[in-house]
Amino acid sequence: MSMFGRTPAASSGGVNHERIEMAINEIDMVSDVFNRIVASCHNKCISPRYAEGDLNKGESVCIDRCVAKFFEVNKKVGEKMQSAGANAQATGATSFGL
Amino acid sequence: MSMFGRTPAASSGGVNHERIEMAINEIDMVSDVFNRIVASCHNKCISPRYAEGDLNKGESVCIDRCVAKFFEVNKKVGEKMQSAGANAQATGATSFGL
Amino acid sequence: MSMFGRTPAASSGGVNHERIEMAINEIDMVSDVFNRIVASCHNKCISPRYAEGDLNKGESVCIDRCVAKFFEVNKKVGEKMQSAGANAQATGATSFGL
Amino acid sequence: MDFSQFNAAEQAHMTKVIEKKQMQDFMRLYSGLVERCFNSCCNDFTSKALSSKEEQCVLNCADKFLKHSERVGQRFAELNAEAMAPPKP
Amino acid sequence: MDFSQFNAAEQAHMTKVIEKKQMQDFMRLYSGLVERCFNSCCNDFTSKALSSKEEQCVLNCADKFLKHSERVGQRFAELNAEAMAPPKP
Amino acid sequence: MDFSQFNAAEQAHMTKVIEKKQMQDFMRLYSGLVERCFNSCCNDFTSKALSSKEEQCVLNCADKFLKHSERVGQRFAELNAEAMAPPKP
Repeated sequence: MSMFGRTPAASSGGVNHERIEMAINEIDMVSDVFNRIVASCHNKCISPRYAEGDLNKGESVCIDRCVAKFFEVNKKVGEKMQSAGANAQATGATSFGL
Repeated sequence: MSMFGRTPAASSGGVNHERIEMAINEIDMVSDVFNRIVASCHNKCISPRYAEGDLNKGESVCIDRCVAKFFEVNKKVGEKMQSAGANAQATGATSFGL
Repeated sequence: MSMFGRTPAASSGGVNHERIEMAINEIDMVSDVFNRIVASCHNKCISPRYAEGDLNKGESVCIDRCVAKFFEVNKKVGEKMQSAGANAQATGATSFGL
Repeated sequence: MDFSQFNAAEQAHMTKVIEKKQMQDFMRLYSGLVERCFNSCCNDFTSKALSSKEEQCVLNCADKFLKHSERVGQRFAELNAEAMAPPKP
Repeated sequence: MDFSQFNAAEQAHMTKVIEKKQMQDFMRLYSGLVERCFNSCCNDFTSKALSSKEEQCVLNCADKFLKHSERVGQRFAELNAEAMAPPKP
Repeated sequence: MDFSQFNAAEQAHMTKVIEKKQMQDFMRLYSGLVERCFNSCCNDFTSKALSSKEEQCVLNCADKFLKHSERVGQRFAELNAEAMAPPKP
């Protein structure tokens, strides 16, 4: 919101712009991470021959483990950056298990 | 437009925000698809040796067919998603042959 | 700013929207280029085995040269496009050595 | 995410933001799917028409990609809920 | 796209939006071109200066990329117009 | 970039814009780092747990990526300053 000035209508309507902006940042981040997992786990688990349209058993199990492992990596990296003090400003990123 | 509140100036100016927003979505989508075609057809058709700056005959013909084929794929995928009912919400995407 | 209409608050506050918008464009472009250099030079210089967390001597020297070379390429391409008259509209892009 | 501490005006605002974002995400998913399936399935540019083999590949690819995304979404939601839950004693 | 049903204020608004978008697209095209040509042409980091061979490669690459984009744009516009046209009987 | 000709209101506005952008850049750096290190280090999906070898690879990868970005940032700032400086006689 800060990017576009505060409109009289909005501020008299009782909207806390800081809070809205943090929520939007959070949604953007979760959505960005989700899209990266979809792409990474597709590369890791799905054979590009496309002989059939269903996920086979091996692909399905691979996807489940892949998503779990991505979360693990995300957590390890988050801990590392926290200990490095690098994410002092990342306080808005509360939801993705960080 | 909904994202930034409605400014008094704009609404008294007679701008229909819904309509504007749908038009912007449409432009964004067409531009996104165009950029993906440029990248995909470059990968398919242009040799990365760069011995000369002009498109040779083979590259030119390849580009024409590549763009046409990308449109075909786009259409097939669109039909599939429509029949799957997956794109109930994609009603704004009217222009790219969907 | 033009994208969201001019709010009375902002224009009475004495903010020149054109100037702000050009500055934002400039920041976006510099940041886009920086991110591309980070990715390209990582691909060129960093071995993906990750046997240790420090940059070794060879990697460090490679990074320095890689960034310099990317700037050179940017400059050559900029000159080419300028002479081709293709960037008549790119007048906002004043800072990245263009 | 928890918007329960938001007031009515803020919740209405967020609903609009989320709807807009979902629309954009759907469009990006769609064009990303087209690009991926095109790149995997189309390698013959001696003709501009899709061969029946290419078409079958594209349909399977799209099918599989949607099922893949859906499964990732399920696991993602579960793991995200777990990560947000208060730590167990 | 057809903006003919837009009123004057809306058309003026869209013109600004489109100008802004064109500017952003041009900048992204430009930096994408630099990245692509750098990645294809520069593989020797024993020196920070561009060799004459690398420079020629970059110039050809940029040239070819612009011609490629232009040709894609022409085909794209034709096919898009076709897809928008009312179906033939 | 030089904002010295901006008035106070404009400078305040730009400060907010830049803060917002830095936050977004940090988040994109972070998730890009996770994706890159996951892709380089994790290739065994017979288990959902990170092996100790994978974990060490991820930690080294993150470490190295941050040092890489920092070094690129230093060189970038120097070369950008040079490019902006008035040409030498």
